[in-house]
Amino acid sequence: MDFNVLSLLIWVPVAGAAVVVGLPRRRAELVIPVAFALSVLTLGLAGYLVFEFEGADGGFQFVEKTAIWSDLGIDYHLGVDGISLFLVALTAFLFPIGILASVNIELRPKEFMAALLLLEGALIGVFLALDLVLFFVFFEVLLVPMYFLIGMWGGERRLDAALKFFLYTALGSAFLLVGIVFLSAQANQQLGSPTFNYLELLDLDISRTAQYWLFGAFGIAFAIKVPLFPFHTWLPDAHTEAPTAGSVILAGVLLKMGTYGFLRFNLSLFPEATVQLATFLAALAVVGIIYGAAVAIVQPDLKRLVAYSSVSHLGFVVLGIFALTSQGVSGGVIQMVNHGLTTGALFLLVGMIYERRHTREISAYGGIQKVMPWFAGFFLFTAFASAGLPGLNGFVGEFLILLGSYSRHPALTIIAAFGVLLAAVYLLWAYERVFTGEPDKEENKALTDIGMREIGILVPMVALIIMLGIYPKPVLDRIEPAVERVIDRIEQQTDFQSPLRIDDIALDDEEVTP
Amino acid sequence: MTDYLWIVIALPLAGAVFLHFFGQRLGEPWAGIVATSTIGAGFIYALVAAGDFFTGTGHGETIHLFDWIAPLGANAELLWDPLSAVMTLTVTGVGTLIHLYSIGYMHGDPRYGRFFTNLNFFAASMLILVLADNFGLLFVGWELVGLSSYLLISFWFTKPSAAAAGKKAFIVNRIGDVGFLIGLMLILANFSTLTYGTVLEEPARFITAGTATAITLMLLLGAAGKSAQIPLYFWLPDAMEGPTPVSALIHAATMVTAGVYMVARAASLFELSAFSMGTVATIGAFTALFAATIALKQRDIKRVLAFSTISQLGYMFLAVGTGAYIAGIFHLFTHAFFKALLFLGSGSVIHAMNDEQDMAKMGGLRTVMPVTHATMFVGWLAIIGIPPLAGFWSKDEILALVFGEGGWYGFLWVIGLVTALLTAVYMTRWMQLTFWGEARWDDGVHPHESPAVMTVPLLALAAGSALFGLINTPFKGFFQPAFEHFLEPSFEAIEMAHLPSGATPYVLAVISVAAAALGAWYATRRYRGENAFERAPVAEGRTGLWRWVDNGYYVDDIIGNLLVLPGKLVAAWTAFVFDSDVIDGSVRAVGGGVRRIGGWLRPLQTGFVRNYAAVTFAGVVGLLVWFVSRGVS
Amino acid sequence: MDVTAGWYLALGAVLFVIGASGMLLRRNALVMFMSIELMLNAVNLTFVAIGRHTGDLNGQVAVFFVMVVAAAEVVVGLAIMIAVFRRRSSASVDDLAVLNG
Amino acid sequence: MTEISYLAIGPVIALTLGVVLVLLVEVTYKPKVTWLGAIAALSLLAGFALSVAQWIEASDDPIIRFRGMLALDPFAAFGSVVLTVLGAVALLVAWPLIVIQGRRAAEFIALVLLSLTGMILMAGAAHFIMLFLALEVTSISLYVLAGFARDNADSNEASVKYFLLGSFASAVFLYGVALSYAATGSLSLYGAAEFLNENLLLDSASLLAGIGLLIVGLAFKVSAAPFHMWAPDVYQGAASGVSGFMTAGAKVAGFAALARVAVTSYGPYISDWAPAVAVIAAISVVVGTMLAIAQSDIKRMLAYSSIAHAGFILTGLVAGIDGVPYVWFYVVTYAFQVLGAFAVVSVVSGPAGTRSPLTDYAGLAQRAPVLAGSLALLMFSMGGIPLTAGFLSKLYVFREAVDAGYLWLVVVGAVASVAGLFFYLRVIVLMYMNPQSEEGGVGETRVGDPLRVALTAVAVITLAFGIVPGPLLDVVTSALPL
Repeated sequence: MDFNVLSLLIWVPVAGAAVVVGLPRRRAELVIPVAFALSVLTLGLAGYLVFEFEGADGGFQFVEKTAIWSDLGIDYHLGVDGISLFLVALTAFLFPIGILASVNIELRPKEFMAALLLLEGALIGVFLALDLVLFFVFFEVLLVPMYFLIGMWGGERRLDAALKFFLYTALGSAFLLVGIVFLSAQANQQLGSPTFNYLELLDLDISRTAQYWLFGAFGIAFAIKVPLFPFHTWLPDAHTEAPTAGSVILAGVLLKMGTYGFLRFNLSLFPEATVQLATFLAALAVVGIIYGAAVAIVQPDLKRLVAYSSVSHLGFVVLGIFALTSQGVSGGVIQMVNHGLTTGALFLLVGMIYERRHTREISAYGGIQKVMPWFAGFFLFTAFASAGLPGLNGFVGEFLILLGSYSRHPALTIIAAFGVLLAAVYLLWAYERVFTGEPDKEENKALTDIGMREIGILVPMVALIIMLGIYPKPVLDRIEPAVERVIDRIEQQTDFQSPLRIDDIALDDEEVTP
Repeated sequence: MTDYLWIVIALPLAGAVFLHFFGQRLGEPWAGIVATSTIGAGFIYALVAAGDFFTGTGHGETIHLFDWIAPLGANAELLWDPLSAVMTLTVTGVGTLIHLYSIGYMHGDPRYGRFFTNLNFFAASMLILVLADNFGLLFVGWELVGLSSYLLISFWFTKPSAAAAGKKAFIVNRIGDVGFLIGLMLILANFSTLTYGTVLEEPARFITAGTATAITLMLLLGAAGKSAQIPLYFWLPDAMEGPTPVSALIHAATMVTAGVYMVARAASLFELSAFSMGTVATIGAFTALFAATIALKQRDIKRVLAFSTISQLGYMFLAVGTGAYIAGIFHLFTHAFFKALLFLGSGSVIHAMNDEQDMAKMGGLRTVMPVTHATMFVGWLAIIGIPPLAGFWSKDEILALVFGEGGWYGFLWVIGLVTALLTAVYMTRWMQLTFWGEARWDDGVHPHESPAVMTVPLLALAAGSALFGLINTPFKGFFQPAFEHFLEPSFEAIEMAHLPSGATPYVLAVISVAAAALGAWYATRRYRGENAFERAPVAEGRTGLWRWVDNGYYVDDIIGNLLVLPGKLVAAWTAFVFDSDVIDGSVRAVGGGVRRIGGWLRPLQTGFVRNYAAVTFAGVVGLLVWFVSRGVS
Repeated sequence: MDVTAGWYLALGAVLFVIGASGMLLRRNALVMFMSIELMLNAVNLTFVAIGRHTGDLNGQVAVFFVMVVAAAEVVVGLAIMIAVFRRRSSASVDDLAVLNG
Repeated sequence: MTEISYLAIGPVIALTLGVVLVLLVEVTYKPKVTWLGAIAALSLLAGFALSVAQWIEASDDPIIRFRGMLALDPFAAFGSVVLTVLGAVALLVAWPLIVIQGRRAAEFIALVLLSLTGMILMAGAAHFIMLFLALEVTSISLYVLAGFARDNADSNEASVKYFLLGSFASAVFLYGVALSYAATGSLSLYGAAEFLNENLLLDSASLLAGIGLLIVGLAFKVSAAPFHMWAPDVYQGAASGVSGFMTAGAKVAGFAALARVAVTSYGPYISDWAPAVAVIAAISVVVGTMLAIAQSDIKRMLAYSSIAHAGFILTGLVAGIDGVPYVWFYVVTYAFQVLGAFAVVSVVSGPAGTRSPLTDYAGLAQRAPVLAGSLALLMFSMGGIPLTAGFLSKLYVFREAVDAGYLWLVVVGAVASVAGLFFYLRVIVLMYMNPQSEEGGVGETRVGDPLRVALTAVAVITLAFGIVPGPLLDVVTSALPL
């Protein structure tokens, strides 16, 4: 390590935001290129991180630690492991795309790009922070740019949506903050010195009851972020009203903070409570899977449909995490990335058609496959990826999750399996109504197919979707060790034994000679 | 040789990718030629690779390509054994002919290139399915063929009915796939891996009969979806919305047989549970009968064949459910030929009649389309089971083996026999209404024989339908059951059904041939003359029953009104009442409540100094009470 | 009977409460202000009593400061009220309720 | 005679001189108002310098001077440092108001300086009588400032209310002093502490009653519920240019006094008063937030939010001496934030105005980016969004309260702070996202240089201490009473 790549990942975009704001008013044409270049630079850093990452090591790497607010033992403490690695990569990947997707913003493009870059820095910070207060700071502060993104550049009902988004999530964070403070008070008593250091807090021994309360405090915050049924109603509004880039980031990365939080903090810090409550959360997740899908089926608004599909998909992630089996959790992690790609792509597509017709009503369309074959192709492809078609990324995650969860939550997992069916229902039905048949409306006949820029935006996502679907090995290999550590820890701390472990799977490639 | 087996998959896949980008630009006929040659090359390669099996010296082997989802033991590994060889050869062989035929059939279609893209993609997916070495990869092929079938059924997407049919096909298949998925969950939970090597070799090591029943029934659900068996058969008739070659390749010859293949492949699992076997056989038998009855009154030239396909698939399920795996696969093999032949023939007819599909407007085509008619004649004999054509050998072997099992299977044999009779009836009716009798063409329709590129495949398939039965006759010498010997290695560990001893097989053969002949004779007489196409097979009067048959027993309506509609209503209620009013409502209520409380408190701030002082004083008193009480105690 | 400090304290308390209640009940600004003066003097009485009781001078001294402050308050207070009632006839503070809620 | 320490009263002398000079110069020369400003600035500068000197001196050996009247300790020194700076910024904010006062400008400046003197003494008083005097000096000048706009009905009403209720509270406070005097036999804060440390009271009723009344008196000054009723009316009725100073100054001085009394004199009885303080804190937070949500005038909204913040600061006080540094941190940063917020108000609704409906702020972002930006920052900070001082303040006081075992209070505070976001965000919505931002919004937007300086200072403080609180924390952790 010759340079602090993690810090750069966080601060390059943040500094970038400052740069963008600092650009002279008359050189407005520079804004987008500069912002794009900076986000690409960040992506490059992320790429460096992925390639330098030591796959076999399940611990934290590239760790940076300097005491900042020392009086309370708050450190500037960063580190990356297999769980956060690809979330960081995903974030860095989605932002250049988001920027490219919003080149047509007329209202204050400068501020828009600055907000995006700030958001990127904060998001990456969330995934890298190893100090609870630092985590909370990033977790909370990114509400601000997101709030402005929705509130200033959103749709008709943007104000309510923005306010709802901010307050709802802030409410969760309030409990998270109390939990964090309480945890550090515990540390103060047990370790003699106050600390918010994740790694040190792991050594605390917390009474069972305290674990329940803390699990609850952290859990509410994350459950709202995920969002887990029944805390999901902020999501359709926010997703629907946000500008395209906003929705992409919101669905692609922001939601993952919740699942990531569950995995990083609840599972490791409160293993006892985790084991006890796993079934409950898995149940909520499954409700979310079916519920989100069912609601998505009848949505008249294309963007809302995709938003509710997120509820369903994130349910899979949570189910996998609380399966507490290495397959399930790894599936959950990789599914976070998958969902980021597929749903991100879906929002991009919806945004493209919205730019042309300025309506998201499904009923307003029909038969546009004839006038927009390329667009239709991309949409269908993404829809199938989202529906978990084998050979595409979505399948790998869902397959791991379902098969990994069954041995711990049989009944729930069987119900969850029907989510796969419903996904096909709402996506194909929507596709049928929007794309097939003869284009009857004049506006639809006049539509123009997507151009090179838009295809250029989509192709990288498609490429990744296929890559992750056919050859997920490099990703899985890096996720596994970190996940193993989490599970090991739970097993050490509690009497829980994971029903399915990689190591006792007989991977025999012997020939079948019947 | 087998090390490069992946080429068989890679060729059509590469073809698909290439055509996806250049197909449209390539245009006619080159796109078709490229597609055909890729799969044809695949066929040849497979033929060579299977060489050892022909000589009987070959043994199954696994080819590891790369890790896919290692934690589940689901890697990109191919299994090359006689069973997968047969399937590969069928898929590529019949596939090649149908590709060739399509070159002509799709002539003039604006999305000519796209069609061959999808066709090639389907071939690749199907090959993944049959060559997979673990249930994971099998499931990949399983779903991908579903996808390509979706794409091809709704190929003419501007036709709403076609789009709807494609969606229906995919979703119904997904229902089965959910079952399949649950089966895989059970497998992983019990075997900790999905590789055939562990799961299929003496599964008794890991699981009890009960677990086996659970697993196999779940897999069966998947198979029923893919192979259009009761209760998930009803997508297949609609699938006829697709171009005819698609119906021939996907919905007759290959994809729909995936279920049969899967059951045969997982034989060792099914063997563990007599109940599952019985279920498979029973479902098969009843589907065969049920579909056959519906076929009796269809007017659409292709829908007849669709129901006939369902019925024939029923035979195959009956076979594998009886333990007659090889017979089942054999019927799969022969059926691939004669059913593809019949479909392509009907395609040729539709082509000639300017896309007319109603048999009411056909008839008397024998004269104008001699080649087509000749080949159809062969196909007809083959399917109704007239010796020595292919259908006879395969179907009768099945019936004989079922009979041999006795007991409940005896009853299933009766059903099978009745179905054979009905098959003869509806297929004869089909021939009668299409090719024989007087012409009922619309004005301006001038039927003509199809071009060579279409008739050549017909002839080839006809030859296959005529001859390939001979490779598996129960006799000695030249007529030894070569097919059986070929497949045996794949089923060594399995205890198979046996032919009844002595002369019984021959007696049974005579009976079923008699049944077929009877049916054919009856149908030729009943469907001669005026308005034959409206006639019910047996005397009028009990029209009530026939209205039921006409409408396929109203299954679609029942499903539509009892499942889909309520489902949509529930979803709508959840979305627009529960979600928006109850859940979001409570959220909004909290927000609004907070504001309202503020509103309630405001009037307390009266603005009168006295009140302010009073509140302050109240606070004073409160504090004093607290402190003094602390102090006194 | 001899009058102990307790009596004075009690009297102080009573006066204080009377003043306070005057504050709560009366509407005339001047009267309210007078009741505040009453409260202050109740406190003075208490101070003196305690000082006398403990023989500590501080108590007595405090009273002078309180008186001075009270005087200052009177000055400012009356000034403010004049400023108000130049524009108003009545001296009732209930008229001063424009700011509320 | 070591009991005399001119350093201990240095800042007070400086400011008082300033007052006298301003008035004399005014009557003799009738100079341009700028000159008066210069004098005030000089005296504040001197006061600041002397306070710093106090700090340096006292941090080595804190002592009590003037026969137990004044403490010369880091606590007092820090208090006067903060207050002098606060006063300077406040004068900058109020400058437009001062200018339009014409010949009355001198009085205004004098009153501000005078109230500052009182506040500084409140922070340093070591004797109850001293404290009472300081309290009154502060309050009386604030009464007048509240009603300074004589011909404005709102101002009249405000000052009358403030005056009556304030005197009422002073009386209560004084009675508390008397009772505590009765129990401890000493009027010196430290004397009382000594007594309580040495003897165990058999019947602590009168003492505790005294403590209770003392708390009331000071809680009134910092406008903690239920002793807050006057605050909204007064802060609204006072001219926008000065309400900020009234809020901020009263908070700093009041909490300084409260903290010193609570932890020095009655430290031994923390188990008795801490619960009461906790309850007051909870009530303040809830009432302040709830009522702030219901406001449509930003001045009242800020007033109520200041009540809620008083509650948050009290949350830190329940931890006793451990909490004092964080009480300092919170009150100092908050004082500047609220000052800044009112500064923006004083521009939008005019320095002498008393009403400031939220609708004036619609689309402010287009019309006055600087104002909107600073107000947005302050709103986020008051709402407790990270990377602002507001967040860290809350974090610190919450942590102290949890350590002291007041988890319930922290939960209440945390939830309330979210509810609080509702109205802070509403201001931002109006300024930035208002649909009809182009037309709507009538507020004034010209920002004078003094104000620009003040706003910059406030913004810097809010952000700097929100990101690198270290320096300030080092100071406050040592700014403890003797």
